[in-house]
Amino acid sequence: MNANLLLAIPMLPLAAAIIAGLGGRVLGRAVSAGLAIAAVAASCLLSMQVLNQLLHGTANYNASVYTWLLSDGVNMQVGFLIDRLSALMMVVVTFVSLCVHVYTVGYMHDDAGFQRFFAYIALFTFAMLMLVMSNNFLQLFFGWEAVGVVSYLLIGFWYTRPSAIFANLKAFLVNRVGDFGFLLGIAGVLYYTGSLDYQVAFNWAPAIAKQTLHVAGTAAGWPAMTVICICLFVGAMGKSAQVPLHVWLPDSMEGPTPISALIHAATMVTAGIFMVARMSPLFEQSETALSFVLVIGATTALFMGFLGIVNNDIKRVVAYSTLSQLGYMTVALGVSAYSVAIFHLMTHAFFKALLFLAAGAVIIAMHHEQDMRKMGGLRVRMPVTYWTSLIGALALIGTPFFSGFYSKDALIEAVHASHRWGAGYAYVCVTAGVFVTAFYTFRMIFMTFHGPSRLDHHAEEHFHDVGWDMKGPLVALAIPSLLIGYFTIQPVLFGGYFGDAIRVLESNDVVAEIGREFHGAAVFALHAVLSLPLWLAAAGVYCAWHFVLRRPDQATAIQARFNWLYRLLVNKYYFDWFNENVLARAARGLGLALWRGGDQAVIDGVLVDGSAGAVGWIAGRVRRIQNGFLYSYAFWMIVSLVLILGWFLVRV
Amino acid sequence: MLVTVLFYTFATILVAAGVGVITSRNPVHAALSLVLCFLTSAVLWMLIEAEFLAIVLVLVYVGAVMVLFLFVVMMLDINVEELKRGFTRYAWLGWLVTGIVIAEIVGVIVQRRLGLDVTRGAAPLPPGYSNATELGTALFTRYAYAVELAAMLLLVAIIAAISLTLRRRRGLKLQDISAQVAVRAGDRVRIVKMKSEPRP
Amino acid sequence: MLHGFDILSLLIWLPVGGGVAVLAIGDTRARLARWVALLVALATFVLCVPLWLEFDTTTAAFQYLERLSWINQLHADYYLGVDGISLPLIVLTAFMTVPVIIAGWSVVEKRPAQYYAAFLILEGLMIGVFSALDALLFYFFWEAMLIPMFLIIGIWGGPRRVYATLKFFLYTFLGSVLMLVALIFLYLKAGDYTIAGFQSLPLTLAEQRWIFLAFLVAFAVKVPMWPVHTWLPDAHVEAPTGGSVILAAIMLKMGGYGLLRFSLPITPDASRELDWLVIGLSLIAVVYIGFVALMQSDMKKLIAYSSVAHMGFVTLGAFLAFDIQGSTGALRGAINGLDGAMVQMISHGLISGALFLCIGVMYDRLHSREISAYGGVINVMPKFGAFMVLFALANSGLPGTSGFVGEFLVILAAFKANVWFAFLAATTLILGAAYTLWLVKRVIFGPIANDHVAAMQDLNGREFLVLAMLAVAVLALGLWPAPLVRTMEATVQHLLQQLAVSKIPVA
Amino acid sequence: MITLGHMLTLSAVLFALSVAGIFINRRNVLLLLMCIELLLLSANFNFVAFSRYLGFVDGQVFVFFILTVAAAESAIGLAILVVLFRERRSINVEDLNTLRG
Repeated sequence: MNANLLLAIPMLPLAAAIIAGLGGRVLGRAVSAGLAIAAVAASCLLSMQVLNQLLHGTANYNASVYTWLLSDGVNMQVGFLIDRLSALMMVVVTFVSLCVHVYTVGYMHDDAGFQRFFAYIALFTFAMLMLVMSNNFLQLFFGWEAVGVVSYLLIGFWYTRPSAIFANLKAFLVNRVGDFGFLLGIAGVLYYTGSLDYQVAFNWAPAIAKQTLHVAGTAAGWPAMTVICICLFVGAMGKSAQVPLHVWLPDSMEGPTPISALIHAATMVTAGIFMVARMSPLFEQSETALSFVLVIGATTALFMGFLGIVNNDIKRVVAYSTLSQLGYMTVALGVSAYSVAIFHLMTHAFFKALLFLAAGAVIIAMHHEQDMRKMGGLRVRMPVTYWTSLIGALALIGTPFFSGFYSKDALIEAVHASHRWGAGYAYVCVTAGVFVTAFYTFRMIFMTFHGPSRLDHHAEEHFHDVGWDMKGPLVALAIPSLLIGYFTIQPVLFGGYFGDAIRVLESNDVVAEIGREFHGAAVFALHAVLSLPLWLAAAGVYCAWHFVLRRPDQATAIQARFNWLYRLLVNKYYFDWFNENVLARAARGLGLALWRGGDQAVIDGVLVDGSAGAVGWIAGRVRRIQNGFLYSYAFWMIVSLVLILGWFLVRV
Repeated sequence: MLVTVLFYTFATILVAAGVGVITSRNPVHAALSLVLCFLTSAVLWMLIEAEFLAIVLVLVYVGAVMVLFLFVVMMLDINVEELKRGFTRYAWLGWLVTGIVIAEIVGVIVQRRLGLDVTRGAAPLPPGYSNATELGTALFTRYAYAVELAAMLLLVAIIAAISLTLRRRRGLKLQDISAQVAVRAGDRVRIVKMKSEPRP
Repeated sequence: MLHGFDILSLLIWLPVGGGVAVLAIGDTRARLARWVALLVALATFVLCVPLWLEFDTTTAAFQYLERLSWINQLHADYYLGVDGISLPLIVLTAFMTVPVIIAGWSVVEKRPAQYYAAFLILEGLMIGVFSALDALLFYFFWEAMLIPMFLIIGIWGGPRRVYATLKFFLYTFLGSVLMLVALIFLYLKAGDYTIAGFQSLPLTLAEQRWIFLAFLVAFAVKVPMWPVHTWLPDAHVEAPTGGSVILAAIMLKMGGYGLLRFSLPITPDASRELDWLVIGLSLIAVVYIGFVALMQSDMKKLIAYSSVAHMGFVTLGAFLAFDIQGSTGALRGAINGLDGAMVQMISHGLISGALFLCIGVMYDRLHSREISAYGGVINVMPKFGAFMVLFALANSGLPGTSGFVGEFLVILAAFKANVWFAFLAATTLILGAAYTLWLVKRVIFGPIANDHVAAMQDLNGREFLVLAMLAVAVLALGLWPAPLVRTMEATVQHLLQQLAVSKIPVA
Repeated sequence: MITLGHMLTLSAVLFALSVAGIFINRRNVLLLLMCIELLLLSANFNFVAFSRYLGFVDGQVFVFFILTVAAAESAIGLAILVVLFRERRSINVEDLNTLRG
């Protein structure tokens, strides 16, 4: 593997971003767009070539580009570790990014900040690649934060919209809460291994597992590896939007749809999953950390799914579906089935990006209308979009032979096979989740594409189906959503594809267990026909059909009867309310109190101006003694004489 | 034995005069009781054989300073009634503090054996000792310089007193000798050359 | 000595002389005064280039030494020298003065010549502080430096400038008087005023404790550390743009430099015993001030408070050595902390200087520092908006910018010392991002707030040059900090050796 | 025979009296000057007593100087008094408090 070529992969998008960003106005729209697409296409091809080389036996590549900083023997550098895991991620990232780039030409056609947008998504691709390809924690953290910043810039792309700039600040801060934990994790790794490099950390992993971290507060120290892993996972929770830190993802829909597809479905949100998979040697050493991951993942998977049911904004439904699917991947990580998580990540990237782009096409067609209640009957008007989003939906709910099925069913099998603490709870969540996913997915499909056309007057006249520059990527994404699962399940999951990139302890190796009963993709699909998840999925579709098309009135009836549940779901379990009213207000209150009370009242009032005032006051008092009368001076002289003599008498 | 009796009588007269100075209404009475103080203290000094100083005290103080006081009292027509307003409201505090001061000083003297035996009498003087000669030699040998300074001080005091109180009544024509001496012919006589006037 | 001439004396007295020259030129010929001032500032910076290149990074000894007898009776010499800690700060001083002069170009109408003269003299005195190796000379420059800044805030400041400048002057002066007492005590024990002599002077623990506290008060006021920081927001709000930049960029570093040059080496045992005090105050500064900064309505105050929080990292990084020795058994781990502290000083200088320049740009157009007066500035000033967002992200510690390097190293070191230190220090990630980006959201993003904002023009050539210069510096230091850290390596090692050895005289 | 104790006690009494005279008298400045004279007299007493009992004549020399000072002081005091009287037509202590803090 040629070092320069590898360096070119991230550098090309970066160069395109800089050129388009700075010289955008000069170069004009076509040139800067073309430049960005060419750059991303080139790096996509290079990534595929790298993957190909890896598949044909060339050794992994692990070398440093340059030394960032040398302090106390810790050699912090920028370097690349290319193995099957990062190669796979590179291909997924660049391919989806390419589709989004092409799609954006159509989507942002009449937007003033056209070049700026291309600069941002190219910059994002660069940041994501740096994150994926890094061989040490420093560059991982660099990519991690850079991705957060670009998502901040992109969510707030239409910066004149107050809701957008609120959403991007919220996204960045929640990500920063995650990064707070992540940084502590990295500091922990440095503390124990003395270096930030992956290989050193992985080799030291068993040694660290034995040590305990003596935390000042508590007498009994916490197991070191658990602390590090949970800290790292907190970073993943922030980036991959797991339960407490998920609040920013639905709001990030304020950004243009292409970025929702690229960032908030396929690439950035999966960074957390990739990181945990990459850190598998560390996570394997700590049972408690994995159980923590498992429980968080399961909770996210199920409860975020519920929210998808009650939401009427097409993009937000897909966003909740992403949250739920991320929960699934985290569950896979939790049961040490890292390869299944990555496999699901890959398949999910394709069909979720497809669903987002399809939603984007619908929104453009309906002239920026996102409310599903004002849609309906688009099946006839937008056939290509309909069929591609149908494929995406079927893949999402896990119908056999579709890519989603292979990864999701393998995942469910893995959870079933695992007997880690919390695996039971996870299994329940995951299976129930299948029904919920099917229900909201097809509720969306039916509301937008089937049934009577509820388009309002304005949307009716402006309705125009989108051009092929947007439909092309849809088709391009539909193909892998359909086929990739079938062809890649055997090598990726059970063919030892990941090799040393992911290390799993034999006792936890759930994937090997389910691998024993696996006899080929087709048999796996047929075998699943009579398995529980499939029936749940079918039931979900039937319910969606029933409540949306056949008896919508019943839906409103149920909603009325279970109103408290409905309100709970609409308010997203009051997470948002809690963050804004409790946390944010407490922070502002504390700030005000500390500022008014602390700085101004105490330090300034008492110590600084106070002491100045006191001097003035004392001077006033003393002045009164000097009243000009001779006798009073004499009096004071005598009194002092008496005192001195008295003191002299006493002192002996 | 006689000496002790004399000491006590004059001491009591002295203290009484002192109190008199403070409490007397009329400034003249105050001045006169002060004179009495000086006289009695002169006598006391005589008792402990500091006779030259006693005489000087009487001559200088009583002679000059008290006369000056009386002179000033007479000159300024101080309305006596206004002065008789009596003591301030805090008179009691004043006496109290005086009492404390006396007690403390006496305490110091009595209690504090400062390495000085206060109870023994003075050493007898050698025969032919003359306080005056002793004082004279000391003054004009060891303290000559100090005496000159004292003289200068007095000179300054005189000039100051005069310049402070000298008033020149307006319209008083005084003879300025130096100006008169410094006159030149030119100041007084002006020679003017004129042509004789033509005969009408 | 460098190529035969005293470069350090030149670096000190060239700006001071230039300042006097500009003063002589006077306000009538303002144009000439401006160009001469810029020339002198550029010359000083150019002189720093050979200073940096010729610097030998392998030894910890002082370089470019100069020694002349100054006051013989007091054994005080005009003794200059530079090492790994002071060199970057000198270069930063020279580097920051150039944009300040350019920024004040057409903005300052009132007595421009004296404005530039004050800055040049200030620059010379500050370089003097960093290069003085004689304690009395250090103290001379330390006090002299206050005067120009006092004038700058006092004359060209805002409405409440007299209160602010008096508070600034008295606060710093009170602190440094205690330092003088300590210096004299040390002089009496050591016989002369050389700092190296003080550093090797054996002192009992009681003496060290008193000296440490005296130094701490003087430097805590300058850093500023938590309880004595209230002068900074007032000084910044009232100071003119240039004054704010220099105050934030260089003068706050005096405190940090003093801690590294005086407190740690001269009183190692007292530092070991009282390090919990400094660490506690620094952590309070980071968290407490983080929240306070959140609530500011005046932009300059907000950045001033953010400076206090960032400088909290410097003092934290400097004093982790003993705790790290406690937990890892070796002082070596503290190198991260010290490197982090030094880089944080340099990067904070660049970033907060740039932020104040940005606020100055906006103030020149709208004459208001209130956040509520602005909104949607990026719509009318896209180029400026881009710079402001970059510097705001740098201020909240974005990797790839210099803001991240210092905080990253200090947090790594803090974790070695004690997990809770790292935990509290890392909250700056959230708080820093919160208040900075909330400021950016209210000022830069959003719809155009009012027609005043609509009337704002974008950056002119001069302002663009200044901000571009600082942006390049911030990104360069962020992407490749290795050269800066390499210059400090030897000196930091030497400092740690000094800390390892106890100076208590064995009776 | 007269011991040093007697003399010192006497001078102490005189001292206390004069000082009391100074601050309890509200009437006129003249009395003030007289009290100062009394004060100096008590000081002289001490000098003479100590000089006599310790046998050094220097004490008495010093009394000389005190006398000169006292004379000069009272002369100027009275001169000021006269000028003051011309100005204020009264020498009542209550009125003389213009030099106030």
